[in-house]
Amino acid sequence: MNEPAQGVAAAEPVARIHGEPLKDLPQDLYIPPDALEVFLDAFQGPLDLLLYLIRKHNLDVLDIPMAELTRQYMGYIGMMRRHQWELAAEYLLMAAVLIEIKSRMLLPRPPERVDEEGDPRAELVRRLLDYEQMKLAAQRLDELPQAGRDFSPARVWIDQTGVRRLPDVSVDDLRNTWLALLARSRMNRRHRITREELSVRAHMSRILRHLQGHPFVEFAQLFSPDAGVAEVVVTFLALLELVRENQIMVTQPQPFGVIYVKPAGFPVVA
Amino acid sequence: MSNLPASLSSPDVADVSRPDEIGRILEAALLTSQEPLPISELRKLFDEDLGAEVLRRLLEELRQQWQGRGVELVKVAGGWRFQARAEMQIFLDRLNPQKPPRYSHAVLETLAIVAYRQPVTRGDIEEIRGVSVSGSILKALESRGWISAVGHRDVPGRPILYATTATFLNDLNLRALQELPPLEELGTLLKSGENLGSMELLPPP
Amino acid sequence: MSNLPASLSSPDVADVSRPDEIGRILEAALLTSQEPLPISELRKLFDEDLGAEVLRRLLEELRQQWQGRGVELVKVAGGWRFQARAEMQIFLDRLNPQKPPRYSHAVLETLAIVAYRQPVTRGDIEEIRGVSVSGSILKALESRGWISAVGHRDVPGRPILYATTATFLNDLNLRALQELPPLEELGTLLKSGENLGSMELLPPP
Repeated sequence: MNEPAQGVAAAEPVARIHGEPLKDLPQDLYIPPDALEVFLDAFQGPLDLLLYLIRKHNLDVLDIPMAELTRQYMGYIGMMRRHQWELAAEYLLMAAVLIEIKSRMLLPRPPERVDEEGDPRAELVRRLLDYEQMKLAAQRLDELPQAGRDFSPARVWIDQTGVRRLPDVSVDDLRNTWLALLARSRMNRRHRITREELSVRAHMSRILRHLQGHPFVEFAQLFSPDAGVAEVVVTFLALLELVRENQIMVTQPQPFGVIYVKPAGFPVVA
Repeated sequence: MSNLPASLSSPDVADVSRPDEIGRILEAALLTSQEPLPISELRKLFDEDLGAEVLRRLLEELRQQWQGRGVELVKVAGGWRFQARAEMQIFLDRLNPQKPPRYSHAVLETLAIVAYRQPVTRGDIEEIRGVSVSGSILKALESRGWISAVGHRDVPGRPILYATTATFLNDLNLRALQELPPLEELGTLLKSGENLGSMELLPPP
Repeated sequence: MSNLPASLSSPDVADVSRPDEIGRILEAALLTSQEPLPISELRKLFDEDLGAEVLRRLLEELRQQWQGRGVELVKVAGGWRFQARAEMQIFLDRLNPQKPPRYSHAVLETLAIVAYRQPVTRGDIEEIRGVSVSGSILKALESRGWISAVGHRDVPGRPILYATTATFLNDLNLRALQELPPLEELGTLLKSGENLGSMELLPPP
C-alpha cells in the first residue's frame, strides 16, 4: 500500500539530473530544484504529491507534520512559479489549505466546539483518502480487459452498398416548411412576402429553361399549340414578369415581324 | 487423425494438435479483421513460417467447415474474409432499419422557397429566410437533381436563378408544380390579421 | 429416402429446417454486428416472435457450440457479442502492431471518477483530483464513446453532468456498472490501529 506514485516503474530512472539517473524519488520531503520539473510530471497534482509524501514516509495520515510539509510546499511553489504558472496555482491552493490547517491547529479551541469541527485536518484527510480511492480505482479500471487492446470483437464483413438512402421529402414537409417560413416572416415585419400565383412562377422557370443555351427563341414557340386559354394567359404573364425582372428581352426587328425572346445578357458573340 | 494431410501428421503430439490451434487462430483473426487478410498477412500470425501453400490449404479447410452457415469465408481481391451470405441480408437488414435521413430545416426551407417562388436567386432565398444560405445547401439540392440553374438575373453580379426540376416533381409524386399545396390554402392556415385581401390568388389553370 | 428420420420426413420442409436456420441467422447477425445485440434486437430478426426465453436458450446453445474455438459468444451490458478470446490477442496483435495508446493517468482518474461517482460535473472531478481537468481529457473520453453528457446540474452556470455509457461497459466486457472492481473502502486505507478519535470522515457528497 506504500507503493510510490503510479507511473514510476521500479527499475527505470525517474529522471536524469545532470546526466545522472535518479533511480528513486527523493527520500526526504525536499525535492532538488533540478528534479522538480520532471518530478512533478509523475504526479497528478498537489493531492497526489501530498499522498505520495505521506505514504512514502509512512507518515500518519492523521498526524501530518503540518509545519514541515507546509514549509517544503512553499519552497516548491517558489520554484514552480518560474516555469509552470498554471500548475503552481494548483499547488499554491494546496499550500493555502495546509497553512490554514496549521493555523487552525495553533488556535486554541473552545471545548464545546471540538465535536462540531473536529480536527482541522479532517477535511484534508478526507480529500486525500477520497483521491486515493479514485486513483486506485483508475488503476483497476486500466487492468480490466479493454476492447481493441486486450480482446477483439468479431467484425464480419456485411454488404452495405445500396443501403445508403437519401432523405425523403414529402409535399407535407414542403407545405409545413413554407408555412413556418411565412409565420416567421409575419413576426419579422421587415420582410413582407408578396405571394404570387404559383403557375406564373412555374412558367417563368419553364421559359427560362426553354431559353437555356439558345441565343433566342421565337415568341410563338413558348406557347404550346394545345394550351388552353388559361395557360396561354399565364405564360404571357410569366413573360411579362420576366421582362419586368430584366431576365429576358423581347424584340421585334420589324413591325408585324417575328417576335424574339432572348435571355437577358446572353453573350453577344453568339 | 489418419485423415490429416501428410505434411501435418507428424508423430510429435504437439504437432498433431497444432493444425487445430492454427485453425482457431486463423478463424479468430479472420472473424475479427475489418479488412480482407492476404496470405502474406496471415503468415505473420504464427511464430514459424507455415508457408503460403499450407495456409492456403488450411483456409480451404476452414472455408469448407463454414459451408452451410450464415457466414462464409471467401477470397476477394484484398485477401480472405468472412462475410454474411447474400441470403442473410434480408434478415440482417431488419436489425438496421436505415432510418431515412432527414434534410435540415435550412435545406427544406431553401427547397420550399425555390418551389414556390421560382425562379429565385440565392439572394432571394436569403431575403426570405432572413439568414445566409450556404453554398452546400444549394449544392445538396442540385446534386439531388431537385433544383437547377435556369439562368441569370440581369442585375449586377448576374446571380444564378434556380428553379425546381422534373426530377423534383417525380420524386415527390407530383405531376405538375400546381399540385403543390396551393398558396391560398396556406393563406387560410395562417392566423388572420395579415391583410391577404389585396393579394390575388388565381386558381390553378 | 425412406431411411430419413421421422422428424425430417415431415411434408413441410421449411418448418423442419427452422431451428437450424434460426441458429444460422442468429450467428450471422451476431458475427456481423458492430454492437452487442440485446435480445430485444435479436427478436426483430424473425418473422414470428420467438419470445425472449427461446432466444435465450438458442443463444446459450450457440455459446456452447463455440466453446473451444478462438472466438466466443459473451454477454455484455449492450447484449450478446462474439469476440476473440483474450488468449488470441497476442496473435491478433501481430497483424496490427500499433496498439491503441494507453490512457494517461489523468484520463484514467477522470474516467474512474465518472464511473464511480456519476453523474458528476467537471467541477466534481476537479475537486476530487485537486487539479483542473482540461477539456481535452473529457473530449477524449467522449469521443471514445465512454462518457457522455446526461444533463445539467441545477446550480448557477448549469454545469454539464457526465455519466458513463453502455459502450464503456461493452468495451470493458462488463454487463453492468455493478461489475466494476469494488472501491477500496476509505477506512481500509488507514493504517490499522489508527485511532480516528474525534475525526469525522465526511461521507462522500
